[in-house]
Amino acid sequence: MTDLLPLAVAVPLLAALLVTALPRQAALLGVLGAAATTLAAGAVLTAVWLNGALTADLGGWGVPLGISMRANGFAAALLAMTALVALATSVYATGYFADSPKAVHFWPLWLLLWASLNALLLAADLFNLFVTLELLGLCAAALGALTGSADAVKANLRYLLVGLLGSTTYLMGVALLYSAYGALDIALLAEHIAAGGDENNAVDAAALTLMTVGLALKAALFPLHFWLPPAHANAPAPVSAALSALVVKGAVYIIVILWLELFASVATASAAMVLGLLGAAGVVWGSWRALRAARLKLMAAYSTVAQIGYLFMFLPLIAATPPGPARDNLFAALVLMALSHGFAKAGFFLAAGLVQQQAGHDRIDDLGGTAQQMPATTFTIGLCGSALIGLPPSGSFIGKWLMMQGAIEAGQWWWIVVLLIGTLLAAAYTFRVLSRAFGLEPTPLRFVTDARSEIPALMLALTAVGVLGLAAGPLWTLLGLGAGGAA
Amino acid sequence: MSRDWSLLLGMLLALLACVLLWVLHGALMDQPGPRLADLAAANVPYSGVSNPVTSVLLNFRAYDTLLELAVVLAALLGIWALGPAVPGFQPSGPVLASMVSWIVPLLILAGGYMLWVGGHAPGGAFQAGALLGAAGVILRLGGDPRAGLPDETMQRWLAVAGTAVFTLVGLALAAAGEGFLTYPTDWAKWLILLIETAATIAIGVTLAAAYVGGRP
Amino acid sequence: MNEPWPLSALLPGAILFSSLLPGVFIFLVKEESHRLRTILNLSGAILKLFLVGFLILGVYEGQLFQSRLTIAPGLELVLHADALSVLFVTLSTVLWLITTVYAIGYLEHSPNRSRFFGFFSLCVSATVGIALAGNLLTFVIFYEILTLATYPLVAHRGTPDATRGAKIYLAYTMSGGLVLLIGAVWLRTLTGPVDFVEGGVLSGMPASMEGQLTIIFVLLLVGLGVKAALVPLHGWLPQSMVAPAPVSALLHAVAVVKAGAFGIVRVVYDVYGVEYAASLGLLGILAAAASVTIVYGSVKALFEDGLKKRLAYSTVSQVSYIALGASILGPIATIGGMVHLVHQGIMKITLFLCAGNYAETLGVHKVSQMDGVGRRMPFTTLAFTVGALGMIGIPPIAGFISKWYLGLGAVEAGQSWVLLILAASTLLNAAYFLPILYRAWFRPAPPQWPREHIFKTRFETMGALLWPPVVTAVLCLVAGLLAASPFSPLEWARLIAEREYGL
Amino acid sequence: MTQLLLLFDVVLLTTLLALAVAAVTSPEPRRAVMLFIAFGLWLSMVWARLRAPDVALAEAAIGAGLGGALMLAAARRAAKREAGDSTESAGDSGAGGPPA
Amino acid sequence: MILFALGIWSFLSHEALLRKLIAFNVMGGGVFHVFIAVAYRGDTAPPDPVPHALVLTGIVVAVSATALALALGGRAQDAADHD
Repeated sequence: MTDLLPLAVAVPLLAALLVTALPRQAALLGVLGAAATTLAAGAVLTAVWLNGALTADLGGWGVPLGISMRANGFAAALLAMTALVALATSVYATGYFADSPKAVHFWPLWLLLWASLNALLLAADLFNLFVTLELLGLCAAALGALTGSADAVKANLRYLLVGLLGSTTYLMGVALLYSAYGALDIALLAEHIAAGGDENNAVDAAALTLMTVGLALKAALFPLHFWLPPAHANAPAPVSAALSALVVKGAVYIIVILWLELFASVATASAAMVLGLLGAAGVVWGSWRALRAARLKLMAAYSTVAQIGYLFMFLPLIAATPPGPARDNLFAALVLMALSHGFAKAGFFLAAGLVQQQAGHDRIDDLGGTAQQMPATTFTIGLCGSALIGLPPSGSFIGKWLMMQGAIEAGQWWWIVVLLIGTLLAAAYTFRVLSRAFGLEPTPLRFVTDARSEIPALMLALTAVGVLGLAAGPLWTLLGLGAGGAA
Repeated sequence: MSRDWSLLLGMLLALLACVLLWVLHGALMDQPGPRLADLAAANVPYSGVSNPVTSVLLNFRAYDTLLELAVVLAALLGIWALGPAVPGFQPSGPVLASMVSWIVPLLILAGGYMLWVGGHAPGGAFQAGALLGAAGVILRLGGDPRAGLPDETMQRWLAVAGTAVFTLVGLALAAAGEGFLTYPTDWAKWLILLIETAATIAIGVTLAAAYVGGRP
Repeated sequence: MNEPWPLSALLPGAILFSSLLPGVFIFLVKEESHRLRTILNLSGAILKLFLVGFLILGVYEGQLFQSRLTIAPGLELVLHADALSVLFVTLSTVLWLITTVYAIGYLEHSPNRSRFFGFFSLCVSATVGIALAGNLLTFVIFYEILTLATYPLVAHRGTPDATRGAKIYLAYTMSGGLVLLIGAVWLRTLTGPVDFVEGGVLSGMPASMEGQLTIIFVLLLVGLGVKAALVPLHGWLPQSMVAPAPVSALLHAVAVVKAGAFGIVRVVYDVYGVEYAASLGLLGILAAAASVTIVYGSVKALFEDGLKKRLAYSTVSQVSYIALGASILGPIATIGGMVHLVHQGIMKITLFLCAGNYAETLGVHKVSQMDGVGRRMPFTTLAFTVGALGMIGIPPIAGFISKWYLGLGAVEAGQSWVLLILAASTLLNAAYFLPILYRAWFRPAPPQWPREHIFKTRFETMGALLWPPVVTAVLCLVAGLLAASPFSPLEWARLIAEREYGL
Repeated sequence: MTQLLLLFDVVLLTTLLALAVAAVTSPEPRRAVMLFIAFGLWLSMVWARLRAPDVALAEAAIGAGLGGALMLAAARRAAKREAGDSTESAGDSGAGGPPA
Repeated sequence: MILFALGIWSFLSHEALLRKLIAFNVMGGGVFHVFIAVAYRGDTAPPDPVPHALVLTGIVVAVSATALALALGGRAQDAADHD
């Protein structure tokens, strides 16, 4: 049973090695590897669903000497999201990179990226997290620069450097923790920190600050987001999808773990408030820039800055809510928002990539005819857009509903104002795109359809809007939370 | 960035350094406990190698090392993805050429020694791999545009060899019921040596190829 | 209680899906497949009509229809049919069928029909969802979906005007939706799930919460008032007249404005409870808003030359009768408000369909161009006359019944000032409708119409365009003449009032 | 004896810091890389002194050695490009990157 | 620590890629040095091997990242020249 966890990393890793060694069969082997990885992730999800959290001691040494992996509900949910998004992106990529010499380079890095994401989500060790972060950062930057254009290379070089700065800062925090507690395992450290009381306050605070700042840089928390839009907007579409939907979430995932688990006993509400306010600033600023963006993919990238901001706004609310169903609901809402954004943004980028390939550009103002020629893609953009806005029946609608509920209960009404502004701006930028589909251009008699590329995007959109919005209940079970009830 | 900003930033960061130094000093003074040192030392005899660092790297925390090999591979793949290599330098003069001809075998030999000695004394796969890589670098400086590397297919296979052997050993152990990367004590030494050998070759090839800097 | 009939849990969902599924399939239909699309459209509409027939009978007998779906712990999607839902469901279902027939004719050769009918069906599904919503969450969800589904219909023509109108429409309704959302979430944190229950659920709340409840009421009212076009939130409605005629007909007679008005009724009766709302002094706010809207809308209509714009302002005014009815404490006024929900719907759809006929057949868009249309298009103009007279409140047409009960209820509740409002509005109605009728029947026709289409039929225009308004006009007459017979809108409104007041 | 050792340590650390400052402040690329390599080697000496011979070896071979070699190559390429640019000679003779 | 701060300062205040990378490596050196210092337990007791292993891993990762960054920088230059 516990061998499942390393399997979820080993399978994409081996697949990556195989496509590296056999570049001629890259696409075929890549898709097979993607399917196998999805199966492995599905197995982990099922096991967590049936048995609760899993841990695996690698090497049989046990903590603190060895490394362990673990999968709780949170990790399993993100793992499953990663698998579905990555699978859809893989299928899409076979079409996107068909007849392109880039395919040979795309597949190994792509599978390696996937392996690093799985490793990150399943890691239970702070240093192990550092290695996965570095692997993730390297793969992401390399993939982002795949188009080879000067803009893309420059943006992704900056992304790589920022990521290195962030992860080194994070590592300094890890060093401090190791020097104080002599352990690297998250659960063990959390015990030590809780038991330490006030004794090591300075170390805890310094480590938390260093690690959070380092990760916030990678998570593009305002005002450390400057690198994200050019990097994500200039990458090839499948890569943008993964970068925005998955890679950024990796850093957010670690921050959430740090604040809600590792440093739960020492993280103060006022410190969480700072993060929340930065998140709120990110929501407003990101949405505003998205509205002003001239290009479709740039718009989507700024929207990621905004959507990440929402996730940070949950932290002060959770800190202000006493343990109980209300807090559980907030946590579940946080996960739900992260999942919906993952699906929706991936779908959006994939669709945007099709538009770009069809039109030869992605300037929003000139997309009228293209939007009408590609009804399925336009529909996908609409669905994803409504999930980004937070309209029902998307998962983010429930997330926003629960966030507002939590804000009212905690008496922190200002988050609602932010939510309002963010939602209206999101509606404005989404409909700025959609209104292009209703222009005066002549109705095309034949639509451009490419099922292999359009269906994955549509599936992701439907997951964000339909599945998560109407059947979010199992998520609570998966996260091991009691039914929220009338909170 | 303007000078003033740079100065301000410098002052702020100097402050940060002082704070961190104070924090670290406090942490080191407060708890001069053994941390993991004693635990690790106690388990080294069961790890299959006697060099404690190697036993941490390839046994206790082998998973980290596996991912680390993947990082090296990722860097190489990223470099390959950027296009073909820049052509090499002009063929070197006779002095350099003769130097190359004796220094390269020496480096390879030293690499092999480093690999073997890693089990019980300072050394190991990474250092050995680095020496192999260095041999490649010197070959290229000496005028060989390919830095002594084999053809593309072979390079690809060699580059993935380390990670592949590592992962396969891990999975085989899991399949045998031991658990992922859990070596039986009796076999540990040989399994580690196997992994290290593959890793050394992979690292050497990868580093040399990274130095060449482009798709073969 | 009685054993739940297995169908009882399925019927509300089935009614919803009877338009949703055809809608989804219509998106996939090729532009040229006229016949397939028509079959899908009509079969959905007719199937829905049958299902609603079952529902009417069942609810009349006091059966419980409910479908529940838990979307997250504590958040449930509830479809629930009570007497009030049935009133609105029936209205939308009948008018959907009629408008669909009309739209098939109206859009005969225009582009993007699959897209149009797809969203048209989604729009009706959302309306039915609003009608059947069993709690505030479900209501909010369908309310937002309605916003989404109508946007493409308003923007359908793709002209700069249409794009602009759609943008304004979206800005208003989106902001309104958010305000509604805040109110709904806030209310939920105070009370838990807000199920719609006849008689209200809040009357037991402690006195300390009254301040918050008042603020929430205002939030909900503003949110709903945007769609119900309460002044000063009505700005989108005249702008969205750029939409094709069937859309205007459906939006203004049924879907959007009625969704808002229906929501106000729901909040007053089934959330706050009319007595509790009165005790908090909330009804006064509503009455004031409704009265201002009634008079303002009528005055604006007087000065509009564009036929559809005049009708739009008339809608602004007339829909507020429903809110006015809800704001007066007493069963008779309630009956007046409820029955107007239906009556205004059938009258206004008649008027809009006729306006569409004039535009499509003769190219007439303005009141000033309508000289002599009565002789050119007698059936259409007859239908228009019935609708207009009904709006004014001439017996025996349906509109008279509404106004009669509203006035009676106001007197009964001791709020005679309402009579003044009614009188003023009736005079204004007459002032902006009678000149049109005079022009249409008694002025000579111009030598040439702005843009005339000659259809090769026996009648003045295409059958698909002619019969729908005629049918709805007949409905207006029947609803007025047979108001006392069972299952008439009036009798049904009486049933609702009885249940709401627990009589 | 201890005092001598302490003095040794202080000198070691001071030199290390001086090298680091020199490496990051030096504006001329090749000089900066040279200083960086020196810094890396010096750091490995410090680590050897701290009884970490494995790491010292790795830093010397990988960090300072290969890292330095990579950077030197880059610095040289940059210098060559600059020279090429300044003389306006037939563009970049070396780089043969394909169009994207 | 001082190395770490120096590295950050230099990283942020220099534009040129090469200098940024030197800064990054100096910064990394600072972090690694903290680990090594933590591992050091006097001249008599054997040092803690775990931080040593971590640093080894860190060094390799840092060099890989440096290599990729240099390659990206070179490619950016080439692309800029071609445009």
